[in-house]
Amino acid sequence: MAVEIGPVRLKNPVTVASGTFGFGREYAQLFDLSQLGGIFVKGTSLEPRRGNPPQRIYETAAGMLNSIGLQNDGVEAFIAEKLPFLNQFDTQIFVNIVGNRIEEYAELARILDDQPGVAGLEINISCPNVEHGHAEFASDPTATCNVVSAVRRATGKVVIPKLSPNVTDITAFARASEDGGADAVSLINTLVGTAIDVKTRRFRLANVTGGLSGPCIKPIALRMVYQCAQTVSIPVIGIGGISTWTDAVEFLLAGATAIQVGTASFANPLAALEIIDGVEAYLQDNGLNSPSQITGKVERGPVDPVL
Amino acid sequence: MAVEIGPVRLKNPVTVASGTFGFGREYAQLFDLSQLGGIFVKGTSLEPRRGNPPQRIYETAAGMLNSIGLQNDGVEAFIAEKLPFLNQFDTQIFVNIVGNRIEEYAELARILDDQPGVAGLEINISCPNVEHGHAEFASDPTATCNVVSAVRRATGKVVIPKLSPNVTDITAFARASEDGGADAVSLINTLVGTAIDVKTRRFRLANVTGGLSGPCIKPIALRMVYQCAQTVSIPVIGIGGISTWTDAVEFLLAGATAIQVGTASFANPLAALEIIDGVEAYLQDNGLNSPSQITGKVERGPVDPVL
Amino acid sequence: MSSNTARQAFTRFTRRVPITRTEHLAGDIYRHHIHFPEIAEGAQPGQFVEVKVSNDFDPLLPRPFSVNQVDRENGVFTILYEALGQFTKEIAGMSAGEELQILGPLGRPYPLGSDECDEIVLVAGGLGIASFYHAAWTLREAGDERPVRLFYGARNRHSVVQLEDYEALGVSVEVVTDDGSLGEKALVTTPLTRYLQTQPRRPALYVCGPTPMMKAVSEIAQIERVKCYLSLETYMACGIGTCVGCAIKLRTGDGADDFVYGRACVEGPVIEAERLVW
Amino acid sequence: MSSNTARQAFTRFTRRVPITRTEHLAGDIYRHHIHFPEIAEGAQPGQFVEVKVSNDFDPLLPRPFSVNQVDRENGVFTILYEALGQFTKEIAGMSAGEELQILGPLGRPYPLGSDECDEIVLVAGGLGIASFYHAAWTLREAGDERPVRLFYGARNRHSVVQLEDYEALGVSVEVVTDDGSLGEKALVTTPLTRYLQTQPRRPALYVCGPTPMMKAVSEIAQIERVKCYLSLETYMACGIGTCVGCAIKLRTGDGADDFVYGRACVEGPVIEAERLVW
Ligand SMILES: Cc1cc2nc3c(=O)[nH]c(=O)nc-3n(C[C@H](O)[C@H](O)[C@H](O)COP(=O)(O)OP(=O)(O)OC[C@H]3O[C@@H](n4cnc5c(N)ncnc54)[C@H](O)[C@@H]3O)c2cc1C
Ligand SMILES: Cc1cc2nc3c(=O)[nH]c(=O)nc-3n(C[C@H](O)[C@H](O)[C@H](O)COP(=O)(O)OP(=O)(O)OC[C@H]3O[C@@H](n4cnc5c(N)ncnc54)[C@H](O)[C@@H]3O)c2cc1C
Ligand SMILES: Cc1cc2nc3c(=O)[nH]c(=O)nc-3n(C[C@H](O)[C@H](O)[C@H](O)COP(=O)(O)O)c2cc1C
Ligand SMILES: Cc1cc2nc3c(=O)[nH]c(=O)nc-3n(C[C@H](O)[C@H](O)[C@H](O)COP(=O)(O)O)c2cc1C
Ligand code: FES
Ligand code: FES
Repeated sequence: MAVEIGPVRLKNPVTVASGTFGFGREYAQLFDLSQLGGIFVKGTSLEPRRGNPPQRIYETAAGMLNSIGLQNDGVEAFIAEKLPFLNQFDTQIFVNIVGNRIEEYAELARILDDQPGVAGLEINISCPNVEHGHAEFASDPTATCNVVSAVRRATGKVVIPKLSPNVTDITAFARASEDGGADAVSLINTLVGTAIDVKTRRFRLANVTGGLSGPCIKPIALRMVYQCAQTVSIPVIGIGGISTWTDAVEFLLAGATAIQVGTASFANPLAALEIIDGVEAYLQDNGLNSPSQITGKVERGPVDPVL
Repeated sequence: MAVEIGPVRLKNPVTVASGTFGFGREYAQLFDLSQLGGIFVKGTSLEPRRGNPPQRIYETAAGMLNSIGLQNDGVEAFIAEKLPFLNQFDTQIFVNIVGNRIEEYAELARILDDQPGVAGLEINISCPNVEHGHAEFASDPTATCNVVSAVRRATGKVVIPKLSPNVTDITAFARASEDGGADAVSLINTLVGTAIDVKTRRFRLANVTGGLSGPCIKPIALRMVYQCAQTVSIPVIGIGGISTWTDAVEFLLAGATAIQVGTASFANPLAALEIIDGVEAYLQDNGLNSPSQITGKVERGPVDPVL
Repeated sequence: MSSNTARQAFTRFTRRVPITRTEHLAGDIYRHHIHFPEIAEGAQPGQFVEVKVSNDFDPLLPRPFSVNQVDRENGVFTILYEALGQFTKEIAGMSAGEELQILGPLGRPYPLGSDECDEIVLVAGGLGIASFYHAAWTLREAGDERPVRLFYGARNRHSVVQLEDYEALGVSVEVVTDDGSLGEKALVTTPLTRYLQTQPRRPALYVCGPTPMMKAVSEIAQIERVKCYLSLETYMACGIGTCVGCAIKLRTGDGADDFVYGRACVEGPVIEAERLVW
Repeated sequence: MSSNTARQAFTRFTRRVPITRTEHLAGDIYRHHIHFPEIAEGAQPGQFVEVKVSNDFDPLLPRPFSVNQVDRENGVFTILYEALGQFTKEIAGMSAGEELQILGPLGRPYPLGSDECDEIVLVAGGLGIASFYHAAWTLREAGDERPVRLFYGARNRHSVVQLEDYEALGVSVEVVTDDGSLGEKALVTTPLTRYLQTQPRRPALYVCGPTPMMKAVSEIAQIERVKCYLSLETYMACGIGTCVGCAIKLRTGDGADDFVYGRACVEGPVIEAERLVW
C-alpha cells in the first residue's frame, strides 16, 4: 500500500487534511495514529493567530462552511508542544505553513527544516478565510511560483503547495508549482461560500464568507485533480469531500498519488481508517498490490446509455 | 410580489432555470405555468444541436452532474413550435441563447427581437458542456463585454448575460456585462465537475466532465450573488441550488432581484410554486409587501457564538 | 396570453401520498401499495412513476419504478423493486402510513393493440418482471383473449416473484434461472428462441431486463422478424422530459450518423427495438 | 517513532450501537436508551456525545447531546432531546434495535467536588434539563449528602420532564413555566434570585439553557458572588477539539482585547461563567 511523495514514503496513500485533524492529540484518544499514511497538521504561522470571531462553522447541503481564520499557536509552540506528541507515531508529519509574505513562508521553512520529525511542508497559499495577505499567491501563478521557490530554497524537506479551487484555471497553478520546484501539489482547498439566516437577516458566519468543504465539493475536486494530474509530472495529492473508499479510489484513478481525508472525519472519526481498509480490499480484489497501479488509470470511453 | 428586470415586470420573483424546465410543455401537464414569475427556456442556438452522447447525467452528493451539450432544435423550431405554446400562459418568457461566435449571438438576438412573446434574452456564455466555442466569453471579461454589447445592439429586448462560476473573480464579469449594456445579470451556471465509476474505471459521463448543480452549490452561488450585487447596479438574478423558500429568501437578502429554480424541479416538480407561496408568506409575516424590500438587506454583524 | 386557454386537464400528478401496505415478496424484493387514485386510474401498462422519500438531499433525485399493478377501486397502485442501492434500501424499510412523493404516470406505454400482434410475449429479466403484471391484467380486463406468454429469467428461485398472479390471469409462464434452482438452468433467450422456432402466429415481444439481455432479445427478434418492444431503464433526473438527461440513440436512417437523441422518459421507456441504436 | 509508546488506553470511543429503548416523554420530547458500555461507564456529569444516524450526507455533521443518565450495569446511557429540527425529528422516529453512530464521552464535566460548594444548585432552561440528571445521580451514588436543588424553567407543563426522577433522588425541585401552566408563571431567574436572597451557605450554580437565560443567571451570580458554571451549547462540527469551529471567547485579562478563543467542546461545554466574554 506504500506510495512515494518525492523522497518521502507513506505506508499507505491515505492521509488526513490540514485543519480537520488538529495536531493529532484528539483523534489519538480514539485510535492509533500510526495506521495513517500521513498527517497534515493545522495551518501554522510564525506568530500565534487568534482566528476569526464565532460563529465559525455552518452546515450546508452535504457540506459545511468554515471560517476558522487559521487560529494557531505559532510555529515555536508547534515544535515545542505538538511535534513531540505527533512523533510518537509511526506516520509522516506534514506541516501546513501559512504566512502573509514570501519571507514568512521562507522563514517557516527554515525553522522547520531543522526538525527531523517533519517529513514535509504543505504551503497553504489558498486559505480563503483570512483578510490580509496571500490572496495573490492563490490567484496569480507567478506569485505561486515565487513562494514555492522561496520555500524550496529554504528547506530540504518535501515541498507541497496546496492549491485553491477558486480560480479559472487551476492547472496554471499546478504548473507554476512544478516550475517553482515543488515535490508535489495538493488540491483542493475549500471553495468560498456563504449562508444567511432569514430570521435575523444576517450572515451565518461572523466573517461573512467561509470555505466550503465536504461531499458537496467532491465532483469539482475530482475534476481538478484529474486536470492537474494531466498537466504536471509531480505527484498530486487529492483532497475534497473524500468520505468513503470509493471516493478515494476515484481520486487515485483520476491521477492522485495520495489523498487527504478532511471533513469526513467530523462525520465519522474513523473515516480515514475505513478508507485504508477499503482501498486495500479494492486493490486485492483486482489482483493489484500497489495504489500506484491505479493512479491515473481512469479511461474515457463509451458509457452504456441503457443501464 | 411583482419585481422588475429592466422594463420587464415579473408577477413574482420566482422563475425557472434554463435547461431544467424544457420549453414548458412537460410541467404544464402538472400545473398552470401562469403562476410562475417567468420561464427561462432551454439553451437555443441558430442551428439544431444534437447534444452529447449519453450517459449525460449522474447524481452526486446533494447535486448532479449534467453534460447535455445544449441539445436543441434551433431557434426557428423554437419560434414555430415552442413559443406559441409558452405564450398561452401569463408569464414572462426568456430565451437562453447560445452561439459559438459573437455574430451568432447577435443573429439570434435579431431573430428573436421580432417575437412579441419573448420578454428577454439570457445570454448563455457559461455552459461548460460544449467543446468548441464560447469558453472565452466566460473567462475573459472583455469578451463578455463584447458579446453583451453585440446582443444589446441587435435587440430592444431585455438582455441578461448568464455568468459562469468557474472563474477567479465573477464580479469582473458582472461589471463587464453592465458595461456592455446588460439590463441584468443572472448567476450562477454550473460548476465543472466529474465522477468516476470504480468498477469500470471509466468516467461516469461520456463527456468526461459535466456541470454540477443542485443544493450542493448553493453556498458558492449565494456568495457570488452577494459579491455581484455589491458590484453592479443592474438587477442580479440568483441561481444555484435554490430548493426551498428559505433558499430563495437568502438569495434575495444577498442582493438578488429575482431567482431561478433549477435542479430542484427534478426532485420536486412543484418546487417553484412552493417557493412562491413561501416567499409571499415570509414577506407577509414580516409586514412587507414587495420582494424588493428585502433585496440586498442582509447585514454583517455579530452572530451569537453561544446559540 | 390568458391563462385560461391553457388550463387543460392535467395529465400528470405529483404529491406526497401514503403507503397503504408493504410486502416482502422474496429475497430483497419488496412491493409497496401506494394510494394515488389518479395514477391507479390513469396509468397504462409500461408507464412508470418517479418516487422520492422526502425533501432530503441524499439521495437528491427521484427514482423511476414501473407501475406494477393497479387497484382502481381502492385508488391504489403498486411498485415492485429489489432493495439493492441507497434509495431502494431506504424505502424497503418503510411501512403502511409512511409517505412517498410520487410523480406520474410517466412515459410511453406498451403498445398492446390487436393491430400489433396475435400473441403477446412478455420477456422478463430479473426485476424487469415489474412492468408486466399491469400489462397482462389490462388485457384481461379489456376482455382481450389473445394468448399471453411470459418468459422469465431470474438469478435463482428466491428472486422469482408474482408467478401465481400471472397464472391466475391465464398467462403461460416459463421460468429459467441462472443456477437452475427453478426451471431450466438457462438464460431467458433459450426458451424464447425455442418458442419462436415453433413459428407462432404473429407474436410481438415485450422485453424488460438488463441491457445485455435486451440486446440479445432484440437480435433474436430481428433474425426471427418479429416485432419487439423494449422497456429501457436509463438513468433519469426529471423523468418527465425536461432535462434531456436520459438520452437514447434513435435511428433516423441507415448511416452511422443517422440518429437523434430521444428521451427515454418520453419517447420511451417502451421503444421499438429496431428504432434503437445500441 | 514506535507506535507502541503511544498506544495508551483510548479514552473516547466511536461506533454504531443499537438503541435499546425509545421513550416519548412529553410533547416533542424523547429519550433514547443507547447501548454503549464504555460510555455508560466513563461518562461524567456534563459530558456529551456526538450522534449521527448513518453515513448519510443529509445532515452531514453529527449532533451533540448531553449524557442524560447512565445505567452501568446494563451498559446503557440515555439522551434526552426535543424533536425540533431535521436531525432530532429523524431520530425521534427511531426505535429499539435501530442503530446510531455515537462518539463520546466528550467535553469537560461539571466540577462537583466538595471544594466547589456546600449546596449544588442546578438551573435548567428548557432542554437544558437534559444534562442534570446524571449530575444529581452521580452525587447520590458517591454518597455525597450535600443538598441538591433544581430550578427549572420550561415553556409549559407539557414540556416538563423527569421531575419524579429528581424527586426520587431527594433533589428539591422548583418549576416555573412561561405560561404558568405548572408552577409559578415566571422566568427561572425569579425563584433562583429568591433562593439566593435566603443567603444559602456556599452554593454553586450549574446552568444549562438558552443563551439569554444563561447570561441572566451569570449576571445574578456575579452580583451575588456565587460560583457559576455554564454548560454551553454552541454549534459544533467535530465535537472533539480538532476543528476549532466551536470557538468561545475566554477572558485572559480585563482589557477588551484580553481574550483567546477556546473550544466549547474541549474547554467546555462546562465553563466558569466569569471566564466567558459574552
Ligand atoms: C423507466 C424505469 C422503470 C424502472 N422500473 C423499476 C422497477 O419497477 N423495479 C425496480 O426494481 N427497478 C426499476 N427501475 C430501476 C430503478 O430505478 C433503480 O433500481 C433504482 O434507481 C435504484 O436506486 P438505488 O438508489 O437503490 O440504487 P443506486 O445504488 O443508486 O444504483 C443502483 C442502480 O440504479 C440506477 N440508478 C441510480 N439512480 C438512478 C436514476 N436517477 N434513474 C435511473 N436509474 C438510476 C443506477 O444506474 C444503478 O445501476 C426502473 C428504471 C427506469 C428508468
Ligand atoms: C454540548 C451540547 C449538548 C447538547 N445537549 C442537548 C441535549 O441533551 N438535548 C437537546 O435536545 N439538545 C442538546 N443540544 C443541542 C442539540 O445539539 C441540537 O438540538 C441539535 O443539534 C438540533 O439538531 P436538528 O437537526 O434537530 O436541528 P436544526 O434544525 O439543525 O437546528 C436547530 C438548532 O440546533 C443547532 N444545531 C444545528 N446543528 C448543530 C451542530 N452541528 N452542533 C450544535 N448545534 C447545532 C442550531 O444552532 C439550531 O439552533 C446540545 C448541544 C451541545 C453543543
Ligand atoms: C474546519 C476546517 C479547517 C481547515 N483548516 C485548514 C488549514 O488550516 N489549512 C489548510 O490548508 N486547509 C484547511 N482546511 C481545508 C482542508 O484541509 C481541505 O482542503 C478541505 O476541507 C477540503 O477537503 P474535505 O472536503 O475533505 O474537507 C480546513 C477545512 C476545514 C473544514
Ligand atoms: C440538466 C440541466 C441542463 C441545463 N441546461 C442549461 C442550458 O441550456 N442553458 C443554461 O444557461 N443553463 C443550463 N443549465 C444550468 C441551470 O440553468 C442552472 O444555472 C444551474 O443548474 C444551477 O442552478 P440549480 O442548482 O438550481 O440547478 C442546466 C442545468 C441542468 C441541471
Ligand atoms: S429524465 Fe429528464 S428528460 Fe428524461
Ligand atoms: S467542535 Fe470541533 S473543536 Fe469543538
